[in-house]
Amino acid sequence: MHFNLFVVPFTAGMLILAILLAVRYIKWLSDLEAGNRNEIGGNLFTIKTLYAIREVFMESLLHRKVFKTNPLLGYMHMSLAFGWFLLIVVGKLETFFYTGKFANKFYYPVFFRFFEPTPHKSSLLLAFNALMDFVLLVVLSGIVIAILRRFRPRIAGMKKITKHSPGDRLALIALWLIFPLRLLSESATAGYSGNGSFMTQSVGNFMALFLPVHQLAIVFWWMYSISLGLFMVSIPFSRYMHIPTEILLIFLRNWGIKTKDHFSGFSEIEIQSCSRCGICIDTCQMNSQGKNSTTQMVYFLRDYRYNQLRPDLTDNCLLCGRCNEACPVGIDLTQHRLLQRKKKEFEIPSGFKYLPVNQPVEKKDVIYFAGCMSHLSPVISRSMEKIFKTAKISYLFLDKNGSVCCGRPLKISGQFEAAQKLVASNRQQIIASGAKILVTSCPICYKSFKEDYHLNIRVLHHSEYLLELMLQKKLALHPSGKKVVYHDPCELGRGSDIYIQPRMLLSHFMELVTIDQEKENALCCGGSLGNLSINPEERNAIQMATAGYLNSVDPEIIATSCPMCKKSIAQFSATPVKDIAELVVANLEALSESQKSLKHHKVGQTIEI
Amino acid sequence: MKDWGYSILKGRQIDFENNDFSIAEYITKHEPSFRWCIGCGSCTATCSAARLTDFNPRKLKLLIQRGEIKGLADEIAKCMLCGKCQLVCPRGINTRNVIQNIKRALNTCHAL
Amino acid sequence: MAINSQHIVIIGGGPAGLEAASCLGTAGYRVTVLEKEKQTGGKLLIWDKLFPEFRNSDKVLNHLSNGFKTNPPQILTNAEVVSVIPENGQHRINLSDGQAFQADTVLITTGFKLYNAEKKEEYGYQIYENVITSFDLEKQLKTGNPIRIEAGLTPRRIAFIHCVGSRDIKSGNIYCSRTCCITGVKQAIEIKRRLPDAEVFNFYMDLRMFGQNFEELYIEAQQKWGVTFIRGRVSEIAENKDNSLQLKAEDTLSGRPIKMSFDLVVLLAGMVPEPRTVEIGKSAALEFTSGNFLAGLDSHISQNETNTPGIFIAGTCREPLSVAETLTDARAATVKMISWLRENETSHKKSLIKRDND
Amino acid sequence: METEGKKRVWEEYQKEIADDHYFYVRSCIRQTFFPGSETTFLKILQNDLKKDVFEDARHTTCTGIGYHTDIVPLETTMTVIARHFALMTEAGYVNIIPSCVTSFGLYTEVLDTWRHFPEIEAKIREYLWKATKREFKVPENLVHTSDIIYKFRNRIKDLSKVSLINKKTGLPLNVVEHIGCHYSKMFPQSGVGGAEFPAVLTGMIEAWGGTVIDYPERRHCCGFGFRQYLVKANRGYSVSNSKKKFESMQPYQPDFMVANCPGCSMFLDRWQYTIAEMEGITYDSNGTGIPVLTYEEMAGLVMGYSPWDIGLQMHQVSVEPLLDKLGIEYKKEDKYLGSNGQNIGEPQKPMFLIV
Repeated sequence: MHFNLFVVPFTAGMLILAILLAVRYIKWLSDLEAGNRNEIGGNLFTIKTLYAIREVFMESLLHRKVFKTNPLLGYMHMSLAFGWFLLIVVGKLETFFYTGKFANKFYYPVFFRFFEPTPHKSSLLLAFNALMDFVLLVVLSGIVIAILRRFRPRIAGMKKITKHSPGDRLALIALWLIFPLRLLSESATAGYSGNGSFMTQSVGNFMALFLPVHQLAIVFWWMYSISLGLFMVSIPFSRYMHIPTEILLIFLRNWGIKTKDHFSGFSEIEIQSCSRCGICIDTCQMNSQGKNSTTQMVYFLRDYRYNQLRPDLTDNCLLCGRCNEACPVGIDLTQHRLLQRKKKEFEIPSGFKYLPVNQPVEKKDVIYFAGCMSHLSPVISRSMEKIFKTAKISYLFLDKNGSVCCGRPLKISGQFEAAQKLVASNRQQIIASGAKILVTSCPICYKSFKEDYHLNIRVLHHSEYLLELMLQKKLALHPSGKKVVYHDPCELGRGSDIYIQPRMLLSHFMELVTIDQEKENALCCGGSLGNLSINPEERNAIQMATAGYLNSVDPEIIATSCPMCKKSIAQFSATPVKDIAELVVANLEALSESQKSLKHHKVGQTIEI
Repeated sequence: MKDWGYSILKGRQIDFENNDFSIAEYITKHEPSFRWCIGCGSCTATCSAARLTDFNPRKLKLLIQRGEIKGLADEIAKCMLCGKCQLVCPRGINTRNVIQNIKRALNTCHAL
Repeated sequence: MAINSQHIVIIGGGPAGLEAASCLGTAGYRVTVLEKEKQTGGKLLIWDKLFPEFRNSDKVLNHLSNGFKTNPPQILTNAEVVSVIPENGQHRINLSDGQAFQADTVLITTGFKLYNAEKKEEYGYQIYENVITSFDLEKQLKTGNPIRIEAGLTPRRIAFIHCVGSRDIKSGNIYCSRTCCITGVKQAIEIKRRLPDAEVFNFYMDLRMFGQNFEELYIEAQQKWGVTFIRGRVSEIAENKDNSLQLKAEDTLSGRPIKMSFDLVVLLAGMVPEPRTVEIGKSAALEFTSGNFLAGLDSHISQNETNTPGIFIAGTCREPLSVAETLTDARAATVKMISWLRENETSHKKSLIKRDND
Repeated sequence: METEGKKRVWEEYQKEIADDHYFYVRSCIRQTFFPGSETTFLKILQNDLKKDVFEDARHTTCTGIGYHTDIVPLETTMTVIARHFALMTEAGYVNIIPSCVTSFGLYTEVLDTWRHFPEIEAKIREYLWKATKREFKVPENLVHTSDIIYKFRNRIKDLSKVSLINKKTGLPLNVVEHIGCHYSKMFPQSGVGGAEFPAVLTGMIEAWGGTVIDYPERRHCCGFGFRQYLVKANRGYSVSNSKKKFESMQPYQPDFMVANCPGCSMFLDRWQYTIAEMEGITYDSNGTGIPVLTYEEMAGLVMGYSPWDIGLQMHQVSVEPLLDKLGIEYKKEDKYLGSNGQNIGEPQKPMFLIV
């Protein structure tokens, strides 16, 4: 009993899926870095696991992040994921209460209404019946949105929507068919047996008016089962692999695992967790401003999954990190782009024999490293020198006569070994100086010093350092009332989480105005060294758009704290673009000017910078 | 072999007909801006590596285009990829990608 | 119909001459144009397309011939001027066939002559079949036939050599002919348009892209058409066994001598003064520039006047100019001429009145 | 190649060549390298063309080698040359014909200097007087001996017994002509045909039935260049220059080379041996190298002189293949017989170059 041939496709599908998943999970977990496994062991029976469960519920089922991006889009995902989840859970409960025992054939709940055509008497079961109908209705509503959205993305607030591979399309269609078919089969059955509830029964009765529902039912059940089976089998070969994988990802991530400088089993899991929702397409400035909608992470990960990754797809990315912030699955996308750039062919570490070794360095507590780019905007280092002087700080200008590159530009173009040579050279100098504080004006250097140099001294970007000096009353800054907007450099903001310090500093002596896309969502200036193959037109488009955006709040001054950003924005900005250090110096000088002619000033008069 | 006390020299002349342009072609294909150079030399002037060693990106690019690629790998390895050249180039050449593609080319066209 | 009795003779029916003629005609003067060839239009007749926008030279020729709606000038072709002699406040213009004209004022627009590239023996013009000048190429382009070398084959690699007979003390011309650089770029692009698979190389000393959209065209040549520019003056050309040409130059930017073979070499020959211009100038006791062009009175404020009152100069007979510049120069000259004629007329009248009073 | 254009160039560079009464000045080095050449020249002019050629045993080097290697100051050189002029004047001659291109170049240079700076000429006259109590008139006509042969090329053709044609095929021989740098590169007006397309050897070759090869490196120096050759460490430069020329002419399969400069003919001949021994290369098809003649030797062969009388046995690259092509009879065993009929001994055989 409780068997009909049509259950075979579904059952087979489930089995195949189960096997394939098992195989993959084992492979990935065995590819984890040694350290990772210990971490898992250490964290398995901690609160972190509960956090993970909560996150799975919130993200994988409710899709909280997607809701944030767009409520309708969120509802769509939720209705499908959570709805389906409920169908399974509630369906299982239903059979439990019906049969009184928990163990049943696993396909039994799925085709429950086929196997149990006689209408329920108990109010509990009737309630379940109604609940199941309701959930199905919710899911179907999600499907409707999904289908509409496919043809009119803006419905779900998306400008561009992912272009899918044929495999994905097949899976998608299977998925779309499942629930309508479920509706039809259950309705047909209800049509002759009356075991349906408010939706299925009414649809069933309607069908019965002009259709031989008794004969049709079995056909629909077959199609339902086939579409289920088809979908199950397609999962491992389509983007829907993200459903099982993401759950695994969430656990591992909560246990403290991330993708570092090596590609590991975890990286593989991350990549497989991409649902290709396409949210990263809109957030990417290469698309929104550079008019290039082929290079986004969703395509990068897709091509990677099908091993057809082209160099330009790896190279043509600003590494600005905006997609990281937007990704609902929370994949460290830029890190993956970076790891794919890592290629032996580029590594010629032998080239740096000329670098200074063990040169005597003056002993100082504070050293300043301007960075290559700052040398092309000398106003920044000049300002810093003045500030050191004013604050009476004895320091060493380590790269006064030009820098040895910090190594990050090499690293972000995939040359980790070569980069290490530069790191070693600079590191030796820094340590030799015996400094306790290293100040740099370049966010690129800053990130590199922080992450790759393993210095046990304080590393500060000048925006942090200037704030400190001010708070220590070593710099007397006076309100000028000028309206300023601050541009977050990628490497400093999203790259190193320095959002507050520059703002605190600026707001102390200027009128800092906010702008929609700032901090985590700040735009990239377009100058990024991260993108290797961007062409001049695309670059200019991004620079122009960002400059335009910052001007849109019509500030008197655009402030930033990166020589590269300064250059890129200034190119296309009507408003003067100043480094934070310049503004400090201007303020100090205005002050000293005013002190010279103090008697002419009334008390409380603000000083113009 | 008897010692002549002198030997036949290979000239310094660029023998265009018998030179190897595979690298140049590869780069031009993958980074067309490689062609746009007018040899102004601002890249070399600003180059972080050129400050410390005998390295001349302008000349390097030129020799590649003339098919003179002997010792290219050793030369290109001196680049720190810091990107200053890209900021100063008046013709908007994507210099860092040129360097990157020189390295790719060295691998795909040659094992130099 | 002339409303003014004063007579102006223009020597030379090229772009400058015709443009001036139409301006003066419109201003109501009686103008005679003396053209030594059997047809007016000068070098424009040879030229196919004009830089920088590849406009067809006929367009300019039409403009010039359409300038004569009102009060057309008298145009004499096959009229070879030998001398211009100042004669009691007027000028006597003598032709080789014995004819003579009286004019109140004369405008010399005798143009330039192409530098004889044979003089640069090391380039073997007229010795190696496949060494030609920019003029020869332009003529070939004008026919519209596909570009072929002597053997009837399609050239695979073509070289342009800049500054042939310009900026070269050995050829006696230290001045810059100005228009060859952009001509080289223009013709290089035209070759790439017709033979996309051909390689084109330009050997230059400096590229002087002085005019509007010239630099843009140079960039286009590099970026869109893939023309290669090598900085270095070609020292010598020799012929290979297969009649291709071996060039030697220094690739100055790499500091290395370079040797290359080409199927076709185009010499961008410079501008030199017409020998006849020199004769005429001497006959009228005019002054000359160091390059033996006719010298203006002042290099800034009066380039079209000469040291002989009543004789004016315009166009490439006074310095190398592009077509556009030539036309502008011609128009400028006419303004100076008209004001000169007015003054003389009045001073002439004054003297008459004065005599009456005596 | 459009010879019309070439002719136009040649017409621009016609020089006046006196047609009799020559004061002959020998070359220092040729008498040891190719001693037959100058004798042959004198024989042809005096016996065959019945010209008056006078030479003075007291004449010395022109110091060219010393001068060009910077060990003899210009004044000394000028004074020595002034002395040659004095010998000429004393002998009652006005036409001077140096057999050496270096001397010819130097004489030309000196006369040109004096033309521009008469005060120097005056000073030199003073030096010469102080040193030797001699006085001189500047020559009325200074030409190189190859100019003389060029002038009489058609007379020689009339008297010739052999023409530069391959007896077997009946086709003209392919001849590479090489002009000494100092012949016309310094003073193009002083060379027949100028510097770019000198006609002096071309004229002879074409007059005597051969065809001239115009190969890309035609203009290139043979590599002698005094400093380059005389300093052993520098000889690499010298041989590399010759090599460049050989590589460039090889595709044209020349039957022989002819040069009008002592150094050139010497080096084009000897370096073929050196290159063969160093790199195992020759530039002909059968490993014997490309024969090199001086223009006098070429004239001698055309006039039907015995190859051994005009000193062809002194060549490093054996001339026999050429003689066979020309169909000239010769006795192998006579090759190394001296004028006294005794065998003067054979040179050692090279390792690679076939002789």
